[in-house]
Amino acid sequence: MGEAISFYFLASILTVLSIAVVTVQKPVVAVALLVFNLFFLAGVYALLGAHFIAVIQVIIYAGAILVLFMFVIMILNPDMDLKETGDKGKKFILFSAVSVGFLFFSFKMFEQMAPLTKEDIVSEILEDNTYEIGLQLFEDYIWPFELASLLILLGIVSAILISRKPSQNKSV
Amino acid sequence: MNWLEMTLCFPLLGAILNGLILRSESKTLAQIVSVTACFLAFFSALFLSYDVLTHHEGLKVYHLASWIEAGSLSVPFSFLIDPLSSLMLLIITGIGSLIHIYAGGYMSHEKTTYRFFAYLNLFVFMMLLLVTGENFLIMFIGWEGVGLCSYLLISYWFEEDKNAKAGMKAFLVNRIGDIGFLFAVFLTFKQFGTLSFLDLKNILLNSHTLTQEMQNSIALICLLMLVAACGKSAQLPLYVWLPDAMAGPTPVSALIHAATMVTAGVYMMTRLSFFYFLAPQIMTVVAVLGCLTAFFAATIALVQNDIKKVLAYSTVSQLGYMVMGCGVGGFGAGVFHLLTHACFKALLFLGAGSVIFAMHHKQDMMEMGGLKKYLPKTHAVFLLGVLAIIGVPGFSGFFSKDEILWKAFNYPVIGPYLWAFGTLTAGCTAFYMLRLYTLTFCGENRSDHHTKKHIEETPVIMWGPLAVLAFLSVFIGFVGVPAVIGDLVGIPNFFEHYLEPVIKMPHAAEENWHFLRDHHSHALEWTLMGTSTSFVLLGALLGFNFYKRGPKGISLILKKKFSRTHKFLTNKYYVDEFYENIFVTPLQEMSQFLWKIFDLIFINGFINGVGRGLMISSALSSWKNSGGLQTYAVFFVLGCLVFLGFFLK
Amino acid sequence: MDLFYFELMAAVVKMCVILAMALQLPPIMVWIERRAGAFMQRRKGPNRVGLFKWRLWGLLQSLVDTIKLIFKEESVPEDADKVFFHLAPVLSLIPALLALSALSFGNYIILFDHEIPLQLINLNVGFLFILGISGMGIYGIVLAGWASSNKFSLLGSLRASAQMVSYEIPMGLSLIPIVLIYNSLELGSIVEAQANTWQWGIFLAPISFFIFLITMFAETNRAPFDLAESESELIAGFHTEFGSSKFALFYLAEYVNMFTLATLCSILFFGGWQVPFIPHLKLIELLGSHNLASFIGFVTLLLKSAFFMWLYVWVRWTLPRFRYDQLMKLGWKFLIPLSLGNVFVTSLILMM
Amino acid sequence: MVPIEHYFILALIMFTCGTLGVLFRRNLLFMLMSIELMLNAVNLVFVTASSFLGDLDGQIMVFFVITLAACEAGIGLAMVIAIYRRYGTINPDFLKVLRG
Amino acid sequence: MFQLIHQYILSLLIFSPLVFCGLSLALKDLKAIRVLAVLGSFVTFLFSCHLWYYFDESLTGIQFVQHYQWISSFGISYFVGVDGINLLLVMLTTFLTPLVLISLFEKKEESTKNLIRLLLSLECGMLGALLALDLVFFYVFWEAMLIPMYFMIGLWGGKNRIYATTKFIIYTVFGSLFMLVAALLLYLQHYEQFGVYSSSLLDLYRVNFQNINTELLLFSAFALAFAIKVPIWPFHTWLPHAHTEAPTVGSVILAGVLLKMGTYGFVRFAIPLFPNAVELAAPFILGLGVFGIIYGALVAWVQPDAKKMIAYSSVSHLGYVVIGCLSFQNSSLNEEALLGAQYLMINHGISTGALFFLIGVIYERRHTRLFSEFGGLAKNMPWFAVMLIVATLGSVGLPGTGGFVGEFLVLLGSFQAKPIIAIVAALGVLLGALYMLTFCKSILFGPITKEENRSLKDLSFVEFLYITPLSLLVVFMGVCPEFFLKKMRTSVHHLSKTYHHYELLVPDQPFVSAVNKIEKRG
Repeated sequence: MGEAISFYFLASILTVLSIAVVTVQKPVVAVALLVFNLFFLAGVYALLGAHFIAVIQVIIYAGAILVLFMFVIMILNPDMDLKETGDKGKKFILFSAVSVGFLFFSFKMFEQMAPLTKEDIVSEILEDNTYEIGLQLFEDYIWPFELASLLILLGIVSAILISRKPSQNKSV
Repeated sequence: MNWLEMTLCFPLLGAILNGLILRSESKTLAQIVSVTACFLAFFSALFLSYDVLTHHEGLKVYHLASWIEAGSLSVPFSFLIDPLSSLMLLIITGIGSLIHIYAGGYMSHEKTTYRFFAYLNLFVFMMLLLVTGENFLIMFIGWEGVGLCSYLLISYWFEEDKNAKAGMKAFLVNRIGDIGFLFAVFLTFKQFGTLSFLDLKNILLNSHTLTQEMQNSIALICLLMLVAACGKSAQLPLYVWLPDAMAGPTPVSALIHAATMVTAGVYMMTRLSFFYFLAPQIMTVVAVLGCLTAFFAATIALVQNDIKKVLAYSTVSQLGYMVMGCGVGGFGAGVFHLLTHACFKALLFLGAGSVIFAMHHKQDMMEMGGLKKYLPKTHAVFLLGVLAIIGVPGFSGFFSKDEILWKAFNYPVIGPYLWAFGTLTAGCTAFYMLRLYTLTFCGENRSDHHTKKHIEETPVIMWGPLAVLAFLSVFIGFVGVPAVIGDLVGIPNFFEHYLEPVIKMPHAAEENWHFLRDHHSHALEWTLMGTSTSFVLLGALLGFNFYKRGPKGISLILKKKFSRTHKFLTNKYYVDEFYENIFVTPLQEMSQFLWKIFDLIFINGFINGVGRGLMISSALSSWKNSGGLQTYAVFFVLGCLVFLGFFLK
Repeated sequence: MDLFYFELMAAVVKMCVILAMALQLPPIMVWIERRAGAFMQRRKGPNRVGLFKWRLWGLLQSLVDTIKLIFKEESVPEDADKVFFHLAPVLSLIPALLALSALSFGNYIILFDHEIPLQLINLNVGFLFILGISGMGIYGIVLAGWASSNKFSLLGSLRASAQMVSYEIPMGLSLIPIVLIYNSLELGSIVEAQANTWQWGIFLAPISFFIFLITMFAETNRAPFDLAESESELIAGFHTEFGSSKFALFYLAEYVNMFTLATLCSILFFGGWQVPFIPHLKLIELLGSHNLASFIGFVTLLLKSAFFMWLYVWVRWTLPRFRYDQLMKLGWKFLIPLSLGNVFVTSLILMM
Repeated sequence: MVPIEHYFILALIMFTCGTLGVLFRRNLLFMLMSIELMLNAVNLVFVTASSFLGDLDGQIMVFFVITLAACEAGIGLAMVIAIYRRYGTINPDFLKVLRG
Repeated sequence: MFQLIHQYILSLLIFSPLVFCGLSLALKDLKAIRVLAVLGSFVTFLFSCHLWYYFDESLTGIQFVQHYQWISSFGISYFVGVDGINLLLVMLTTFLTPLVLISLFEKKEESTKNLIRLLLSLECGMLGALLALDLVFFYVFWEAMLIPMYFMIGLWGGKNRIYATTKFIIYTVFGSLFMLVAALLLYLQHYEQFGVYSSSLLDLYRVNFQNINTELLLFSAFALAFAIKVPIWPFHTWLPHAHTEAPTVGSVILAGVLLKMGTYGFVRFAIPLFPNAVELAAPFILGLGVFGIIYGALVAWVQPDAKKMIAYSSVSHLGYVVIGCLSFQNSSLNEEALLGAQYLMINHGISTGALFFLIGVIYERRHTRLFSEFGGLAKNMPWFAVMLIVATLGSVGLPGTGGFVGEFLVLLGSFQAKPIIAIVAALGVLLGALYMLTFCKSILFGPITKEENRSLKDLSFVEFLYITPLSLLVVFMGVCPEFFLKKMRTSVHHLSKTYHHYELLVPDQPFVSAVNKIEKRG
C-alpha cells in the first residue's frame, strides 16, 4: 500500500518537474529542476527495486552530467530569455500535432499490451541485486560493456577536440 | 559515234561549253558556239533520218547503255528513230538553229549572253531526248528537262520578280502534267511489265482480245497521258502558264512556246496512238477538249493588247486544233498541222520580236501603229506569216487546218459540231490576226516621241531567219496537199503515207475506227473547204476594217456595247484569279496553320510541357527545405508517428 | 502494527541524535581549529571571551561567533539571482547531513526487547549512497558562485566544483578494493568483517587508504586543496557575497562534510566501531551487555573520527596551498591511474 | 498495486515533454536537456520492464543508456561551446547557414 | 601488307578516324590539325574505296566479316560485316566527312580544333553503327554518335542552342532507351528458345515469337527509336531546332548520315527481326510516312528560315524512304521500292548536304538565314547560283538527277504494293517542286533588295572544292545509277524476298553461330 502512495506522489512531482524543465525560461533553473527530477526518478527506481541503478543514476547523472550543464551555462552565460522566434501559429499547430500523435499512439500501444500487475510477477527481484547485475554485466554483456568503454573514450577525445579554442586547434 | 550520238551530243556539248567552261564575256563567241552546235545537230539529224529512212526501212533502235536495273524493271538508254521522230528532229534542229541565229541579234543589248545560249542548247538537247526516247522514262527525262529549260529561260531576266514568278508558274504547272505522266508510267509497268514503246506496240497491236481489266487500265493510261499533254501543250485546264511565259525573251517564246516544246503533247499522243485507238471514249474527250481549247483561246486573243499575248493565245488555239485532230483519229493531220504551225508561228513570233526590238522592248500594240513605213522588210514577212496562219488557200495554214476540219467532220457522232466550232475558231483567228497586223503596221504611228525617233529596221542577222521561215511557211503546205486538191493539181499527198508506219491501227480497235478508211464524196469535201475559207475571209475583212484607223473607229463602239463581255474576255475569263483562290491561297493558309499551330504549339508544346511538368512536380516535393534544425526534427517525429500508426494497426 | 511505529520512533530518535551531534560539532571544531592553528604558530588562540570571570580557554568564542553570525545584517548583491542566492547554502548543507544517515555508528542495541541498529538507514548499496550524496554538494557551491553574480565568486565556484568532481573519481575507485575485499557494500557488514584488527582496511588496502585520505581533503576543500576560498586570490571564493547566516550554513556544511568523510574513513579503514584488538563479540562477552558494547563501539568510532578531524586541522596549518593546475594534475594524472592500478592489483591478488 | 501502465504513462509524459522540448525550444542547451529527459524516460521504461518481468537485462540496458547519455551530453555541450564561440548564439534558428 | 589490310579492312575503317582524332589531340597548331584531319578522313575514304572495289556484289550474304568474342559470358561479340545495304551508307559517310573537314579550312577561330576532333570521333561512331552486326555493339555506337553531335550543336550552335541540343539528345535517347529494353527482351527470348546467350544478329534473326503481341511490342520499341531518328512525322519536332542551331558542319553530317541511321535501322533490324509485326504495323507507319511527306512539304513552303525549310524538306524526303522500305506486296517487300529507298537515302544525303553547305556559304557572308534578307544573288554570285540550282533539282527529283531515280523507283514499287500511298506520295513530288523553287526564287532571283547583297563575293576556291563534288555526284547519280544499284541489288533482292526467316549467309568465314556450338558440345 505504501509503495503505491509513494509512487503516485513521486509520479506527480516528476510530471510537474518535467513540464517545468521544458517550459522554464532560464537555463539555470531548468538544470536545477532537472537535478531534482533525477532525484525523484532515482526514488522511483528504488521503489521498483533497482537500488543500484538509482544510486548510479544519482552519482553519474546528477553528479556528473548535469554539473557539466551547469559548467556550460556558467561559462557561456547565454542570453537568458531567448525570445521565441518563428511565428507562433505554425509552431502551435505542430506542437499540438506531435502531442496528439503521441497520446493517440500510446493508447493504441497500451491496448495491445497484456495487462501486467505486480502480483503475478515473481517478487524476489525486490531485494538487492547488485551482485546479479555485476555478474550478468561481465558475463553475458561483456562485449557491449567494452564497446561502451570505447564509446566513452571516443566521447572524451572528441569533446576535448571540439571545445578547444580555435587557436589551440591550429596546433593540432 | 553514230549519227544519233552526234545529234544528241552536239547541243549538250554546246550547252556545257557555254554554260560551265567558257562563260565568255563576249556575246559573239557565245553565239557562235551555240549556233554551230545547233547547225551541226541539224546536219547530223538530216544524215541520221536519211540513213534510217532509206536503209533501215524507217525504224531503228539505238541501245547506248543500261540506265536503271531494279528488280523486274530494266530501263536502258535506248533511242527509237522512225519517220515521226526524224520529222520532229528536223523541225527542232532546223527551226532551232534559225532561232539561234536570230537570238544573237535580239540579245545584243544584254551584257553577257553565254547563260542564255547555254540554256537554249540545253533545251534543244532535252527536246531531242524527248522525241527520240524509246521508252517512257527517256521521254520523261526529256519531258521534265524541257520543263526545266523553259523555267530557266522564262526567268532569264530574273531581276524583275514578275519573270521569276512566271518561270516558276510554268515549271509547276508542267509538273502537274508530269505527275499524270508518272502515274501513267506506273500503270503501264504494273499492267504490262515493260516501259519501252516497241514492246508495248507489239503486245497491243497483235493482241486480239483485251480483258476488261486491261481495257480499263489502257483507258486510264490514255487519260493520264492526256493530262500530261495538257500540262505540256497548254490545253484547257493547264494552259495558264503559256501566256505568262511570254515574260521570257522573244526567241525563247518562238522556239519553246511556239515551235517545239508545246508540240510535245501532240508528238506523245501520236507516239502512243496504238494506246489511244484502243480507248475510243478517251479519244472523244481529247477531241472535245482540243476543240474547246481552240475556241476558248481564240476568243480571249480577240481582245488582248500585248502583241506577244495575242500570239500566245493563238498558239494555244492552234494547239487545240492539233489535239482535236489527234482526238478524231487524224494523228497524221495533227502532226502535219504541227509542222506548218511550227514554221509560221516561229515566223510570227520572230517578226513580233523584231518589232519589239525596234520599239525598245515595248510590247503594247496601242503604242505601235504605222510601222509599215519604218520596218518594210519585217512588215512583208509578217504579212506572209499572217496569211499562212489564218489559212488563206495556197498557204501552208490552209492545207493543214482544212485537213483537220475534214477529219473532224467525219468523226461519227459529234463530228459536225466539232467542225462548226473549228470553222468558227478559224474565223476568230483570222479576225485577231488581222487586228494585230493592222494595229501594229497600218494607221499612223502612236508611239511616243522618243521611241519614234529611234525606230530603224532590224539588222540582217535577225531578218535572215525571218525570210527563210517565211519561205517555209508558204511552201511547206504543199507537202501534205489533201487528196481532193492533190488529184487536181497532181501533187501526191506525200505527208500522208510518210507517217503510215508510225500510226498503225491495233486489230482489237479495228471495228470502232472503220470510218477512217471508208470513202467520202469529194463534193462534200469541197463544200466544207469553201465554207471554212469564206469564214476566214470574212473574219480577215472585219479585222482589217475595224482597226484600219487605230484603236478608235468601229471597234470603240463595239467595245462599249459589249463592254461587259469585253472586260470578261480581257481578264482571260478570270481563270488565273480562279486558280489562285481555289488552290494557291488556301494551300498557303493550311501550311501556315500546320506549321504555326500544329507543329510549334501542339507537338512542341507537348514535349516542353512534359519537361516543365517534371520541373514543377520536383519543386513541390522539396517544400520549404529551410535547413532549420527543428523543422527537420518535427518531420522526423511526424514520420515516426505515421510509421508507428501504420505499424501498430 | 506497533513494530512499524516502534521503528518510526527509533528512526526519529536516531535522527535527533545524529542531527544534534552534527550541529554541535562545527562550533567545537572552529574553536579547536583556531586554538590549534595558534598553538602551531606559537601564538595564543581566542582566549578572551569568558563568562563573568571564567575564560574557559575561549570556548565561548565560537558560541559568541554563532550568535554574531545569526544576528548580523543580511546583504544581498543587487543583481544576484534571488532564488538561488538563498537556496545555495541550504543546498550545500542538505547533502552533507543526508550523508550522515548512511553511516553505521555502532552495532545494534536492544531496547524494550527490540534490536535497534545504530545506523539510520541500512542500505545495501552502502557507501555508494554516501558518494552520490556528497557529490550533490557540488551544486551548492556552483549555485552559490553563480547566484552572487560577481566574477571572483563565479571563478571560485567553478574551481571548487571542478576540483570536487575530479577528485570524486579517485575516491570512488579507491573504495572499490575495499568492496572487493569485504565483498559487500554495506557499511555495517564491512565493520563486522573488520573484527580482527589485522583485517582492518588500512592493512589490507593501504594504497586505497592513502588515496582516500588525499581525496578526503580535496572533497571538503580543506587544507592544501582549499583553492575555492583562498583569500589571497579570490577573496572568499564562492561565499564572498554571503552574509551572516548563509555564511554560517556554508561553514556548517563544510564541517559536517569533514565529519562524514572522517567517520567513513575510520569505518572503512579503521574498523569502525570495532575496538582495536578486541573483536566485538568478545567485547560483548566481556561486558555482558549488548548495549554497553555497542556504546563502547560508538565511542571508539567517535575517537577514530576525532583523530581524523584533528588530522584535518593539523594538515591545514602545515601544508601550503596547491596551485590550480598542480591540483588538477595531481588528481587526474596521479591519483586516478594509481587507484586504477590499485584496483587491478587487488583484484589480481584476490583472484589468486 | 501499481499496474505497469501507470509507470509507462509517467514515462510517456516525460518522453513527450522531452520531445516537445527538443522540437520547440529555441535554445540548444534546452534541447540537450530535453534529450536527457527523454533518455531518463526510456530508462524508466527499462527499469519498470525489468522489475515487472523479473529479468535483469533491462537494468543492464540502463547502464548502457547512461553511458550513452554521458557521452552525448559531453560532446553536445562541447559543440554548444564551439557553436557559441563561432556564431555568437545558440539559437538553432540562426544556425540555418547550410553552406560550409 | 595488302593481305593484312584486306583481312582487317572493316576494323581499320571504323577505328582509323579515332586514331587520327587521337593524333590530332597531340598537335597544337590549328593548321596542322586541319591538314591531319583531312588526310585522316581521306585515308578512311581510301579504305572504303578498297572495300567498294573488292565488294563482290554477286554474294547475298555479308562480306569482310570480323567476328571475335567480346564478352563471351553474355555472348556479345565484336561482329562487323558489310553487305549491299550498309556499303553505300558507309561510302556516303566516308565521302562526306573529308568534304566537311575541308569546309572548315576557312574558319580561323581556335575552337575549330575541337570541332575537327568531334567530327572525326563522330565519323567513327557512324561507321561503327553502320557496320555493327551485333545488337549490343550496334547500340554502343548508336549512342556514341549522339555525344559528338551534342557538343557540336551545344558549343558551336546558334542562339538558343542549349535548348535545341538538349531537346535533340533527350528525344533520341528517349527512343533508344525503349530500343535497349526491347533488345534485352529479344536477347532473353533467344535464350529461352535456343538455350544460349547470343546477341549477334545472325542468331537473333532465327528467333520466332509465339504470340504476335510480344513481337509487336518489341517491334514498336525498335520502331519508335528509329522513327525518332528518321524523323517520321509526329517525332520530328527536334529536327528543325537541331538544324537551325547546328553549325553548317553539324547540320551537313546530321542530315547527310545521322538521319539515314533511322531508316537503315528499319531495314537492318526492325524488319528482319520482327517480320510478322512489321507486316501488321506497316500500314500505320506508311500512313505516318505519307502524311509526313505532305506535312513536311507544306510546312517547308512557309518557313522564313532556310535551314528550317531544308529540315522540313528532309522530313518529306525521308517520308519517301520510309514508304520505300515498308511497301509490302503479297508477303514480300517490293524490291524496286526498297532499292529506290536505299538509293534515295544516298541522294538525300548528297543533295541536302550540298544545300546545307551552300546555306553555310551565304550564312558565312551574311550571318543570317532568313529569306527576306536575300534576293537576286544570282546576279553577282553566278557559280553559287549554278550549284544551288543543281542541288535543288537533285532534291526536287528532276529526271537526270539521283533524286528522280530514287523517287521513281520508290513510287513505282509502292504503286504496285499500295496504289493510294503512291498517289498521295506523288503529290509530295509536286509540293517538293513548289517549296524548292520558292526557296530558289527567294534567294537567287528577284531584284536585289538589300544593299549588302550587292557586294557579296562568289564561291571561294575552298568552297568550290567541297561543293562541286557533291553537285557532280548529284548529276552522276542521275545519269548512271547503275554504278550504285549494281552493288545493292543482290542484297536488297535477298532481303525483300526472304525477310521472314532472314539468313545473313557468311560465305568465306565459317561462322559458327552460338546455336550450333551447343550441338557440338552435345
